[in-house]
Amino acid sequence: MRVSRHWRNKLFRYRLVGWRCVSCGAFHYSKPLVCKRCGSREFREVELPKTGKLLAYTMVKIAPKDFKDKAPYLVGLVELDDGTKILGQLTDFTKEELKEGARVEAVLRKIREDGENGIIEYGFKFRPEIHHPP
Amino acid sequence: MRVSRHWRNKLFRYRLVGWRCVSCGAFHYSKPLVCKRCGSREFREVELPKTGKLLAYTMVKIAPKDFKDKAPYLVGLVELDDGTKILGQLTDFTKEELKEGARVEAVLRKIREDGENGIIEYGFKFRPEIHHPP
Amino acid sequence: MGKVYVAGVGLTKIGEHWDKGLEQLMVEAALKALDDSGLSRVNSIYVGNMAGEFLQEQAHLGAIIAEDLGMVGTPAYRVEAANASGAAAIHAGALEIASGRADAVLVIGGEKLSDGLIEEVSSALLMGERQEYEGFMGADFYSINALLYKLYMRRYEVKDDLIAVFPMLSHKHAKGVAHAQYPFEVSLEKILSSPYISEPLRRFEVSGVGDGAAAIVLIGEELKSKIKTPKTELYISSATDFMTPFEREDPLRFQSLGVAVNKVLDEAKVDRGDVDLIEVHDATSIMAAISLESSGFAEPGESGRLAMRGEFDLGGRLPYNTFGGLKARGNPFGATGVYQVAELHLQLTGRAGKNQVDSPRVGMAQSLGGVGATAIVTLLKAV
Amino acid sequence: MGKVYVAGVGLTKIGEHWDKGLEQLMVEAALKALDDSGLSRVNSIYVGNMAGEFLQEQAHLGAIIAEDLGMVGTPAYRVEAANASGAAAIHAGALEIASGRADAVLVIGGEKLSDGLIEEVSSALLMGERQEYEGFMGADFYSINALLYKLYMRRYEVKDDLIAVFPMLSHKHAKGVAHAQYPFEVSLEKILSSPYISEPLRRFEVSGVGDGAAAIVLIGEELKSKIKTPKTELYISSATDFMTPFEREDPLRFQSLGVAVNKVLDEAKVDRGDVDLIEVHDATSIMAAISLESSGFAEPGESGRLAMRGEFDLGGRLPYNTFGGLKARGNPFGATGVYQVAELHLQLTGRAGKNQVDSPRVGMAQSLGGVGATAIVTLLKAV
Ligand SMILES: [Zn+2]
Ligand SMILES: [Zn+2]
Repeated sequence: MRVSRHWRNKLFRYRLVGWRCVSCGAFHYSKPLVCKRCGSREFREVELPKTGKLLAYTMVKIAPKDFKDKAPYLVGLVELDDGTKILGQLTDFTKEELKEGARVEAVLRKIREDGENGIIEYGFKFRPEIHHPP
Repeated sequence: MRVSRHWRNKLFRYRLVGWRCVSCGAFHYSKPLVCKRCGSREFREVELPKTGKLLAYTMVKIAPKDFKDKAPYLVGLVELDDGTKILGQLTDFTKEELKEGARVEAVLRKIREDGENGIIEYGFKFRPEIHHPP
Repeated sequence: MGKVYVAGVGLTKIGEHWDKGLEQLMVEAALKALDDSGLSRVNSIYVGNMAGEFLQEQAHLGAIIAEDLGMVGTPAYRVEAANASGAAAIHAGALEIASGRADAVLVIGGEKLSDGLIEEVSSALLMGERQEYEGFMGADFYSINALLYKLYMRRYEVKDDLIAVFPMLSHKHAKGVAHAQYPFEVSLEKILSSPYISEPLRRFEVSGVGDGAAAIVLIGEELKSKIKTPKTELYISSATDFMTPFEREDPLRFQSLGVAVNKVLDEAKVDRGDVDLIEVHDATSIMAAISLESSGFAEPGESGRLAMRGEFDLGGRLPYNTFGGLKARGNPFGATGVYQVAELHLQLTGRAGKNQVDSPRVGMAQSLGGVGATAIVTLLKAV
Repeated sequence: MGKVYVAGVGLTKIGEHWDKGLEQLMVEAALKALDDSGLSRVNSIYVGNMAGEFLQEQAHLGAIIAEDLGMVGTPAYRVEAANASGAAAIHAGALEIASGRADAVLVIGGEKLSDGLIEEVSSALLMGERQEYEGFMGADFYSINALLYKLYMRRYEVKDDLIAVFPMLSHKHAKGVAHAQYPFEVSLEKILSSPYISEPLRRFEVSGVGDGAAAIVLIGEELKSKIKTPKTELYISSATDFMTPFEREDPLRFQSLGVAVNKVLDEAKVDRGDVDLIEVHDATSIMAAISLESSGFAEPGESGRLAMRGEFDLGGRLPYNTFGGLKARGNPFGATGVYQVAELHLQLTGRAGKNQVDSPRVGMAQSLGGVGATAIVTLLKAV
């Protein structure tokens, strides 16, 4: 696989940047030609909020081959503070912190390596929100 | 990939053993349920002759991924002494020996390695016929 | 639009066929179906297969199978819609009959998962989701199901036993079925004490890894009057939905399935209440529950209770997965949709042996691609 | 059986689209085709794609493309027949129109080869042959072509210039074509001095690695009278042959193609001599020569001489690959069959710009899977 495949979506994967339909508000992680929800063709680039809450989570035990060495790992459904729902891996959670409703924040982490071609792919994962001093 | 895929055809790959249609004579490298040529369902196991002549050959320069490290290599269309035509790699040929019509014989050689899973696949290749003492 | 009939079916036993390749399994099923129909030639061949390009690195299965069947020359393609590939192949074949261009079509679904390592099979399944989204996250098929499972339990305030009842039921019906991968019963206790594959989804709530092929022969009006073999009439409809359940209006509803079910009932002029038996896509326990509810055969959150009450037993109101469904008969991805329809055909022609449902007239098979992004629904009527 | 019409086409430029994914290319072509037809909705979507499961590890492209087109709900499948996948998708779509079940269908062919490394593209192409035979030997697509090339030169006692004339011709016609990957001329000398890819087959005699997508909108009789856009009438036929050319009666004849051409001419009630222009599957130079001869447009061994005499020029007896064919327009595997038909449509509706052939009435597109194991032939008539 060539690096371009990862590179095309790197704005989303690194910074949660995507496109929101001006007409219906649907979020698209990759630049769309038409809105998947309403068919409109007008979009604005948005950077999603980096914090939200965990709606549900689970643990992957038998992983797909690209994640074989990473299993077991946690996957969660997160509702970001603007209401957008996205999937993502969870990281840095203690057993106590891991519960539905927990506040989370996105951080940049290594997602996988393509062993044969030496490509390392980074992207966001969610960790428990850390209350940074104001 | 599991080793069973290679194992299923090993009689053909190691010893040129296959099945010949009793009705029309068509050769099948893998045990058929019906004859590809005439639809008959009766076969007998045959071991093809190990010698024949080279009808045409070419050199593969940009190989498929499983053969990437082997390129360039020679591929030939061979007519065995019983008239069966099969494809196979050529090996041990000098430039002088490499010509259409050359007598060839099948030998067992390493065909490819599945790097990820460590499976080494062997099978026949054709080399110039060596006239063994009678 | 011409009518379409099923005139023959063929099934291989599902399991790990170390000694047979994908092509051989498909040929075996196809020859059985042809023998069952009494035909030796067809106008076209449609092959349903999901993962052959990934696990066997083999495309072009249409021409390959035509050759291996001794039918060189016959037009042949492959149709793919993830786990609904088999049903999609039936759809394409049925359209050719309906167009009047063909009078006999052979549809073969096949998959050979045991050629892959366990993580490769997981990757193959993940190809039915978006690689650039779920795939990048490592959010595999089972973890998405697990998230739905949690949302379901929370919304409807039910425990896992009301979901795990579905694999129990499939195993009950698979008992002694010759072509089933797991032809034995499994108690609810055993299911609920099996290890998590992705919490709360347990190992005994998901279909296993198996190889298999199934085939059916479709014919048109003209041949129908000429051949004597038992026949059923076929209707088929299809719809899609958002790929990711969490982008749908309601993640706990397969809208694609609801739409396709309504379309096929409409076309066949049949009421939901007239359906005598149903094949549900229980790739996971939770998908079975959501399927029954999305297609109007149970109220939201109620399917488990109906199952507990025996409504989906072989002798119940709506017999369910009468040969074991994906869970117990087995789920060789691209073959599964063809197994379902072949099994309905056996039921409606009174050839279901000890699993025979009492004189059914109408059967429905639901096939899903991904987590419901594709739904293809077949309805068979006794003739 | 209802009639089928093409009512809109859309093409993307073929090349290395680093910034676009497979899905985006397909959506781009599809929107262009819909815009061209004036329709915004269709009954079904058919996707032709060969290698997405191998190069992108992405199956389920039907549902994905339906979503990306903002058409969630619309039934959508993928059809695959190796390099003829695009044509196979047209075939399936045409059958749905012919059945009367749909009045508008969108067919999209797409492939993104630049996501793969060069050896992965070679492996993807090899998936169209038998993995357990050619694949195990490492006898790739080009080496099989090279062997045919040698047999051809020997039997007909011709030199390579009479075969290399075909890529020269494709390049001549591609000159200045906006959607072509290589829109420039290449001299016969340059082709014959390019390095061997597999002797005697040279680098400039095979199609390159490119990404692209093409789409067409098919409609039925009812919509035909309602929409004003330019239309052509479509006929399509298909056949298969032995996978390995050397197992065929004659390796230098694509029997599948001969059969499919005869069927489509029959159905359209058109004589071979009425065909005004032709799109030939020139994945390699030798396949172009064998195709023309197998389908009766040249005597065996004579196609090169006819080409040299200018018979296949834009102004010749039978204009050939009028936008550059696979060689120069480009060959994104599963998209190619759709490009061919879209280009014929532009010619027959008088919208081919500087490549316009003089008032054509009938055009033929030939698409091959593997080295001719599948042949799908489309015939368009001006209306
Ligand atoms: Zn919108
Ligand atoms: Zn025979």
